[in-house]
Amino acid sequence: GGTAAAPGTPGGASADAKAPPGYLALADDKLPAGGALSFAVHIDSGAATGLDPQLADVATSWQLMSLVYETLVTVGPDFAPKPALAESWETPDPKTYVFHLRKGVAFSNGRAMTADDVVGSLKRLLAAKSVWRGQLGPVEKVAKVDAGTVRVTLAEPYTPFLAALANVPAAVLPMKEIEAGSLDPAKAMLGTGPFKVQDHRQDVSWSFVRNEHYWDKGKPAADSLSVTIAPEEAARVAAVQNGSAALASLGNVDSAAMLAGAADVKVATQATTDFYYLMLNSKNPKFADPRVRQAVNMALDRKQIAEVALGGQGRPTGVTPAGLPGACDPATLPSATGGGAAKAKELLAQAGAAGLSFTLSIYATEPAPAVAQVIQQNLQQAGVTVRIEQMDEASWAGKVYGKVPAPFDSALSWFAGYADPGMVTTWWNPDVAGFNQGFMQADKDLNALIARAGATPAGPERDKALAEVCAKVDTDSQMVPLVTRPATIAYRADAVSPSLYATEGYGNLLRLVADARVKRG
Amino acid sequence: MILELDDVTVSFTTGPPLRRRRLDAVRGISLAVAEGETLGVVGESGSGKTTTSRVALGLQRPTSGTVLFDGRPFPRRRRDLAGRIQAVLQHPHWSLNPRMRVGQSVAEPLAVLGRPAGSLVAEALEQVGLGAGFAERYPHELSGGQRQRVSIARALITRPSFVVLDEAVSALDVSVQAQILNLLKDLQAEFGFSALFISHDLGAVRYVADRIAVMRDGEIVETADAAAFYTAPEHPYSRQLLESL
Amino acid sequence: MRLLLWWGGRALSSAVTLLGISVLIFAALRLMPGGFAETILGPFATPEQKAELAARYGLDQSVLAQYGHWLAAFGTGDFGTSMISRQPVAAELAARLPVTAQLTLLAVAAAVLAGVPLGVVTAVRARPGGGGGAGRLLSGLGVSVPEFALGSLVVFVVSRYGLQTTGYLLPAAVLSIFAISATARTTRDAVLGVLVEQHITAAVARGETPWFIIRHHILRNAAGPVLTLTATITAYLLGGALIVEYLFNLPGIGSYVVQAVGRRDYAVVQAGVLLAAAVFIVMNVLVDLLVGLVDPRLGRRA
Amino acid sequence: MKKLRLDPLSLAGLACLLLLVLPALGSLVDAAGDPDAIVGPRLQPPGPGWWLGTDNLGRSVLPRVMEGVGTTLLLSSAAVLVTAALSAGFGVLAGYRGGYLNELIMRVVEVLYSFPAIVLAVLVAAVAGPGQLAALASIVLVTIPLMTRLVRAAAVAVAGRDYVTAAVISGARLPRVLGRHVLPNVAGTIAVQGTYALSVGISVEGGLSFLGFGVQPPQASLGVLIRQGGTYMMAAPWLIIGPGAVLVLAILSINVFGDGLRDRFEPRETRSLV
Amino acid sequence: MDKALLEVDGLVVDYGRARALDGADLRVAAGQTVGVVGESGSGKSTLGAAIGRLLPRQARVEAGEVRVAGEPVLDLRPAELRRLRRNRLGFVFQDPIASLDPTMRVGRQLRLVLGREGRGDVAGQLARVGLDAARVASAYPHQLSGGMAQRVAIALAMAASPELLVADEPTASLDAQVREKVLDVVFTLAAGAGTSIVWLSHDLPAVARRCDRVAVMYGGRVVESGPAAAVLGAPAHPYTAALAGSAPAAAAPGVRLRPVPGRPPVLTGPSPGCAFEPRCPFAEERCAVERPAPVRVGEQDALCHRAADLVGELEVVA
Ligand SMILES: Nc1ncnc2c1ncn2[C@@H]1O[C@H](COP(=O)(O)OP(=O)(O)OP(=O)(O)O)[C@@H](O)[C@H]1O
Ligand SMILES: Nc1ncnc2c1ncn2[C@@H]1O[C@H](COP(=O)(O)OP(=O)(O)OP(=O)(O)O)[C@@H](O)[C@H]1O
Ligand SMILES: [Mg+2]
Ligand SMILES: [Mg+2]
Repeated sequence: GGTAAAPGTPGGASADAKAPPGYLALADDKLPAGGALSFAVHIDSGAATGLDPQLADVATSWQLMSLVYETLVTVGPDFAPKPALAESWETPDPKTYVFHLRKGVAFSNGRAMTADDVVGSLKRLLAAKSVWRGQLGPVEKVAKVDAGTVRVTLAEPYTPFLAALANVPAAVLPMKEIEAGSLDPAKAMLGTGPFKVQDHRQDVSWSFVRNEHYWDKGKPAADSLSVTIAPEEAARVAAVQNGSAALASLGNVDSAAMLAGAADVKVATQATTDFYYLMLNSKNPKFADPRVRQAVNMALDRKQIAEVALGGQGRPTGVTPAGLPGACDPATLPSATGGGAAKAKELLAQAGAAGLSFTLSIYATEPAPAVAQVIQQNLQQAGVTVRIEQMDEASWAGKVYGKVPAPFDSALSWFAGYADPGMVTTWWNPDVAGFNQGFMQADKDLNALIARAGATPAGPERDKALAEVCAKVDTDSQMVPLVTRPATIAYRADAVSPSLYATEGYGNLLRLVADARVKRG
Repeated sequence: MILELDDVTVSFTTGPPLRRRRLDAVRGISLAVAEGETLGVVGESGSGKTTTSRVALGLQRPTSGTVLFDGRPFPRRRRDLAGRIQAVLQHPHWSLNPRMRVGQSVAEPLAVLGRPAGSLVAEALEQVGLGAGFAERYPHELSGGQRQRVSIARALITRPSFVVLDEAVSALDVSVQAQILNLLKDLQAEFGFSALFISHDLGAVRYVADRIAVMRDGEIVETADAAAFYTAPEHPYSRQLLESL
Repeated sequence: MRLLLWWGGRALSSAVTLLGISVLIFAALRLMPGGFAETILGPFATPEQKAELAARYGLDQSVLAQYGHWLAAFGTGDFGTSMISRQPVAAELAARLPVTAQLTLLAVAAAVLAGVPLGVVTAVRARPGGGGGAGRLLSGLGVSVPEFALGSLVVFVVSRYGLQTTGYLLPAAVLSIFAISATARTTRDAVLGVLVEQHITAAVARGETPWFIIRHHILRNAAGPVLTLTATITAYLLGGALIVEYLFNLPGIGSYVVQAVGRRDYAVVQAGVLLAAAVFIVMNVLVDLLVGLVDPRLGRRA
Repeated sequence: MKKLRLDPLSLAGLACLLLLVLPALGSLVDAAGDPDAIVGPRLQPPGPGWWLGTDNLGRSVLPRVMEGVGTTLLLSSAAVLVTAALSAGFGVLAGYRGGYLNELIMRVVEVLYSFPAIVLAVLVAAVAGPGQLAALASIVLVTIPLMTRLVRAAAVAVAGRDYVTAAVISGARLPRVLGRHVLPNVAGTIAVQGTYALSVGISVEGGLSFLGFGVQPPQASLGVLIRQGGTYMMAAPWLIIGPGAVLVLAILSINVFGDGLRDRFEPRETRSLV
Repeated sequence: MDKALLEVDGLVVDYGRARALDGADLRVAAGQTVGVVGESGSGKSTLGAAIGRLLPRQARVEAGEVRVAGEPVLDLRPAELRRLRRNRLGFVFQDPIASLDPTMRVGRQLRLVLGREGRGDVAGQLARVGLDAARVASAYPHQLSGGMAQRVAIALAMAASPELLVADEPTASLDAQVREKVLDVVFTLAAGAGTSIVWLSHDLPAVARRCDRVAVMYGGRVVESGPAAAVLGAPAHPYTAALAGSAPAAAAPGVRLRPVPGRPPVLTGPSPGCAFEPRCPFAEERCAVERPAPVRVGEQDALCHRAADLVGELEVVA
């Protein structure tokens, strides 16, 4: 059947044919500005830390906060750092970054942004007990040079620095207001971004209006943006179908086929650097022997996982996210070339673990169960029995991250892949990551390799270093990278002309909303 | 004495939750039934006959006064009296389980005792003038009188030592009534059980009762030997009753 | 005086029940796997962050002390603060109640208006060839289509034709299908029980029309179970029509509480559960009262 | 003579039910194929090799539906049996005994009802592991209050009947009185409410599986299949038609059969109103 | 013979496993009061129900006819049947409380019936049956005594001034004094309205006192009918004689009661001969094989082959 073939097509992204490379769609700037946009997304920002962007650690929060907050630099469609609040920067030496601040930038309350805000924000972030603090790297000093210049000094060279700076937690906050106590960033948002918050009902909706003081004149194109939180996929599908939302984030990899007949609805699949990984608890006797872990890794068919569980929208990856410049080629990894199920059986026999059976703990959100079931089928080929244990996210998190040592056999989850291939590798160092100390053995060699890749400047040298990290992670097989995680977006071509990157690193669907044009009539 | 009621009062609270009233269904009554004796209880509707019988059966705890069965208060566990007390209750319409066949209903007292029914059920049905074929019927397939006879068969099947018969023959035609009353007399002669025979029908009471208690408005106004009662009633109400005979 | 006493007794037993429920839910929440910390702060949270959060919401105290504080606050009308939105739970519940209430009202009204007649007809026509079979099939069909299937279908098809799925009519319709069938079936059972009674025969013997007998004699006599069912359905729905709320993206009580369970947002779950319990208890009292009014025999027993 | 005489409609219901369940229990499931095996491309329409099409993982739908019928009916009927047993027990006891016992039981039922099924499912999952037990417990919780209340109300009416009193006088113990006299006379209510509970149970099972507390993958249940099929309604309608039809048929026949049972438990004849 | 208000001719009614009526004949003239007596299970209630076509569903009319004022009750269409019941028939059942709607105050129930008729007031109707109107009207049935409830039921049945009142043991559960009061009410009201009465009863003396005629049923047939005094005083059928002789009230103290020996028949089909034959002291051979036809003896009609022979032989033992 014709419909059935569609979801299998890789990059089924029926994107704009006219979109330039790197883009799924590009807003038509010939359309008049103004008008109201309405989006539907599946989840609200929901951290106990409130709306403070520096403490936010989930992509959904970043996405909403990015409408209000901006960073010094941002990333382009090719992941290259791009000016944002910093008009330009220079790197006199690998350990020093000098940022020249953009002129005419003001917070949405009308107060102009100063170098003090920038310095204060970065210092606040460095002092914060937040995840992103670790991603920023070995920052030693942040200093104001003059009213328009800020200098950051690193203790050692750290290649992902700019990429880390390009994400929402590194946003510039109105430090004057915060210090004066007139703004509690956990409770309200005040930034330099294109929109400001008009109303928010937790888990129900957001409404944004344009920031009249926005520095990039002509943006945002739309006057207002309302975001409905609709946890149920069917509700979001319905919203784009009947036009009550102009754009919606979707979870089903087959959405393109589902919406194939709906008039004026376009479905785009955005590649991301996020990827699924399998945790094999090496503090659990079942997986203490590296050969057992390697065997499991070897028996996995990443192609099939991508094809079947993700409808061909994902792709196999090593620890450096596939799709990022400089990432390693997963096809060359030992697990891929090792000999598959047959070799896995052999290894298991050697390790005295023939007839291995273990439990795979997952949470219920699709496509995790689908991925798990393909893994189960894969491992059956190698004579391994997998029992899938599905639970709610809280129980799952409690089981996986709650205790040291962790009481599970294996578990499935995903990481955001960020914008630099080296960033996510930090999580493979339990001493830095922290959360995986319950189920992962630290490996000094690997840690050294990760550090070296971080410090090596971009280039073939670094690619080689990253490839070594990839291989080492693969043989170690404690947290086993699987496939990248696609994001699906549906929008009404008759209601909106959006801009979308082809690949996204920070899970930010709303990244280019300021460009989106409202179609009317 | 198989049954002794001494100064028994039973009060009910009635009415909806908001307008509760207290009502004495029987007030300070005393009576005794000797072994092998039949005590007839007559009296107008609502005079407390059924309530008295419920006290005698141990179904109703008196508000005050004492009840002795066989010289002892009613045991906590009814089970201990199983098979020794039986009753034919007033309303034939509700006295049989509509989901049980007649045979099962009649056999139940035996089943409670764990005794095999054998041919007893058929015999009991024959005795009350119903063929053994009735055992297969459901209560709704019976006429009013047939239903009442099934209750009687059920009450007598264990050969109890004490039986309460509350309007047991009121739905029967005279001929069947006679048959049943004869049966009672015969069984009494054979097994010597005691009975509390409640009825509106003074004729029937005269036939089976050794002594008679007259109730009115919750009280016993007269107790007398049957012969004496029918020839020379003492209480004016008793005389009034006898006039309508 | 007696009135006061009766209400007093009922209120007291309800209060004790609620207290019991509060203890249970409090304990259950704390026994649930996956603490607030992992859930709310996420995997990357540092121990310091966890400690800080615990201190902020008093979660570092003993469970007993927590319960005491919570109960004391609850007594003053303070239902606590959501750990997610940092908003008072009471305000959020109040904002969501109208949504749930409207849904419930519509669905229950439909259930009664359509279910009772269907049940009466299927009962009165129960004899072979009476046409009750069609009604039985119909009411059977209603309970056999699960809410989530019917809901998905409706949402998808309706929106496919560009029609809005907002408003309460559509979701209430989805909810009511099941409720109608349930009402119809319970009514049928109750009416069949009444039909065998002698006063119905007496009415027939007086030459009353079937419609007259149904209206004046059968409906009142069959009201007990039907009212109980209606009250239970109402209480269920007021406690949140979870699936329909999700499918139609209605911000009602159900999705709020379930989401809170998922995030171990204790104050929200506690308040939500107690609210649902209170509704259920109040409905029960109401039904007992109503049934007593409609059928004085039952009132006497209550 | 213990012949169960039912009307044709109810018999049809029973036959239909047996037709659905028997293959699921027998070895026919195996003949239809491994329900978990990936046998072909994803989302294929019905064809040779996959008579009801393939699902989003390329598994044949037919064996999954057959497995699903078994899982769902087994799970829901087990849950409803538990509910019926508890409701019948509690309801009959509360209705017959009245007084404080009645108060206590009814309050306990209120407490049970007020406890959210989801919380219970998570708790049970924590103790016994996620899966059918958690689903079962939740279904029981959701269905128990209504049934208990209705059974109790029916039992109150029966408790006052003279045949119950007669049994008590005969010395029958509580279990006998309840079992032989009260219970059979409220069986109609239990039959009707039981089939209703079964429908609720299947619905709850689907909902729970959706939230991740029910049947664990890859095991199929009708709830899971329909839930998933629903998201592919347009692209792959066969995913929902098969299990959906089976589910509707199953509950419908259970209901029709339940009504028949109810009428059967009522030996008295209703009179015509004309 | 004067014009009959009720004619039952050869009525045969089967309940699956039993034959309740086996060719019953009954004739009631306008204004007449007829007592129907007979052995328990002889088919009295079935006959009474058949008059209003109120038989339970499993009952099947195999043969025969019921005519009320000339209208064939068993063949009427529903609307006509209802009209007939409303205008011409009234029923009073044995269990008075069960025949009132338990959920409705008495006054309201009466008003429903009267409202339909558009005449009479509730208080008047209640006063007519000798009740304290104010108190009873606001009471629920379960708050009434049996006697009061039965009078309410009578008021309901008589509200429409029916031409024929069928009362099925209306006083069986009442004590002697109340019974007399209730019967007084019924018969006075009927006399006033010119209503005929079919009174199904076990109470032979009361029937003898109050009714114009008596019909005696046995085995699903009316075996004897005629003027009350004649039937009960000088029976023409052996069964009538036996019945009248077994009344306990009539027995002297200490004398054993004389029930009719043997057991009543349970018919499953037509009785081949006389159903009383096995128990009849006067039976001859043909009684077992030949169904008796009505014989006129004195003022009575009797279904007995030997009725003529037995004149003067049957006596009531009193
Ligand atoms: N359970 C009860 N609750 C309240 N009042 C009751 C109850 N049982 C009996 N009564 C009242 O007690 C009084 C005596 O009733 P009882 O049934 O003993 O009379 P009875 O002599 O048997 O009358 P009848 O001849 O009509 O059967 C009546 O006024 C009755 O209404
Ligand atoms: N629903 C029924 N199903 C089967 N048989 C029945 C049914 N109703 C009555 N019978 C039988 O029909 C016969 C006549 O019953 P009916 O009720 O007319 O007797 P009756 O003369 O009124 O007796 P009673 O004086 O005991 O009330 C009886 O033998 C009875 O067993
Ligand atoms: Mg009495
Ligand atoms: Mg009768």
